[in-house]
Amino acid sequence: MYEVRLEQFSGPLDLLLQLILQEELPINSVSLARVTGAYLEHLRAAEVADPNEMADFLVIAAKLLHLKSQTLLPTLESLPDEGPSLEAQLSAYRAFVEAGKHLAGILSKGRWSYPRTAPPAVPTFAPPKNLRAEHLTAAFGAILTALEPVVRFPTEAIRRVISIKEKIQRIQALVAKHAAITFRHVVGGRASKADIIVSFLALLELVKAEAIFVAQSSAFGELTLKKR
Amino acid sequence: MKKNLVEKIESLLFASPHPLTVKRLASLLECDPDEVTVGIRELQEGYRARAAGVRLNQVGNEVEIVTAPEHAELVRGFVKDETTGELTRPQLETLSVAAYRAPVTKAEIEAIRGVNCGLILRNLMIRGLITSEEMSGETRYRISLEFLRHLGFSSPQELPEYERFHGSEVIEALLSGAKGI
Amino acid sequence: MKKNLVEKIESLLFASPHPLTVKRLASLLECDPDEVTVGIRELQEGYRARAAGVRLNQVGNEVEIVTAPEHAELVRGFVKDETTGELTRPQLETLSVAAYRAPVTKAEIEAIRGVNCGLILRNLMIRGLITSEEMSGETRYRISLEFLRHLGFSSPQELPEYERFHGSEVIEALLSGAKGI
Repeated sequence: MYEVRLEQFSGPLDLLLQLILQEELPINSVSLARVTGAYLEHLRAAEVADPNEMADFLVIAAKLLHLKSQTLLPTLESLPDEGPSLEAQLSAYRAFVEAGKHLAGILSKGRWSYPRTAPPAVPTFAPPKNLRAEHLTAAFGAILTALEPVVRFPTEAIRRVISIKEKIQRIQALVAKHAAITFRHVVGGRASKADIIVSFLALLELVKAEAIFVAQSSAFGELTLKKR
Repeated sequence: MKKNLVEKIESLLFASPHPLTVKRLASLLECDPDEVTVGIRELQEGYRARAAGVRLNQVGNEVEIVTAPEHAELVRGFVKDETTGELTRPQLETLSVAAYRAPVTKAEIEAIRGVNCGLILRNLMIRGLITSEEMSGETRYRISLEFLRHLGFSSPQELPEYERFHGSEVIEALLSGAKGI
Repeated sequence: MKKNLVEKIESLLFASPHPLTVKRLASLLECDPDEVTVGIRELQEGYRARAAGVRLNQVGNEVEIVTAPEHAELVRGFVKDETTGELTRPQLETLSVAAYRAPVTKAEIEAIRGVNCGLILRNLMIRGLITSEEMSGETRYRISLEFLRHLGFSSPQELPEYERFHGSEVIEALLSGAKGI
């Protein structure tokens, strides 16, 4: 489990798919809930070289945790704007992994077509009639404008990752301060889906580290967190 | 149809050092794009029927004449060898989505792959394996004619199980909610 | 006759940038020159019979595929359009990079534009709008002096916004951190 490199997976769905295939499970919500722990384990052990990549893995972690949290907290409603289910996403992904393998197989056969090779041409000066210097200036200016987001691309992803880490720290501090606290209190009254998921991520991590202890008074009751 | 349209299309495609769009052909031939499309189909059928040494390939609106893939080894021996270069798994996944789901948006590719695909799409564009076009305000991607040549098909529709992947219900369900990541 | 010989001849002649001799064809096809001659005759007849957009020309021992003389005017118009007409957007962009970032490699132009530029560079070269030179083992492109003069300048530095564009931080950041996927 040590020295996991996320780069060896082509993405979070690839990691998830491999975990499910390893256990020879079908793609459904029960299987997904079952491999959630293993998925998070990979994430925790992973070296994070690229924040973009980590953000993608965390998005899927959030979906997994939401799925799992629905089995623990049945009162937790499915939130609007849910988007495609993880199950549907993984099935579609698997289909295209297969298609990609087909493509690789076809490419390896070397059944290529070739275009006509143009004969060497002798350059003759033929300027376009209406082109002026300002057209060149405008074209280059447009290229620069289009490049800005490409160059600044990583910033947004870094911000996403940092915010998740900050929230985890905040929850850890909250639990440390109070002897006992409810999950509802941790996530706050007007929690967004992301907040709930991030809180749950922190919760699992703390339980795993045996730093806290979770009690549930009844089958659908509130979760109470206590310091060990 | 205009007189000799099929033969004229053949002349132009043969003379052009690069692929031509249906629109450009229509403007050169001073006719309707639909007529060009019919002419292209006829030329394509003709090549196929006589198992010609050449094929007419089409991706989206772009067409080109190329050598038949059956004779790849023979031709490879004497033209400047071009290669696809090594393709990583993420690249193959992205290419397969672009091949089967074209014309496809970045958001759709990302919904299927679960990762941000900005850099990988850029890289595939630079390598000339995919192309993009603006369609009603959105950028949409397809595999390029160059990549199609390496596959040895005349159009993406000839890919194995095209119907299954192109119109798959699983994928439709997924994409109806796709907003990218 | 060897299987598919006619089609193989067609593939080879189509892909070749110059005429091929019967002898060369025979050696590529590993068969007898007489067989090649028969195959050439058959291909020629086929083109003529269906009044194809192309013809097979033989001068002495050299053969090549050319566009049909009936469509000469059409093809001439197309070639003229290609070589003297207005620039397409991708061509204009590529030319602007060659103007402001000279001397620039193909890989750099492609990284800056985010698109493959092979065919475009060739077209701009043929029109004499850019020139290339070998610099420490790399081919580098710049806007041609002739075209600069045509625009009314004597050096690229005189182009509007030259200082700002040439040393653009965005491009420096892109090219220094250029990492592929």
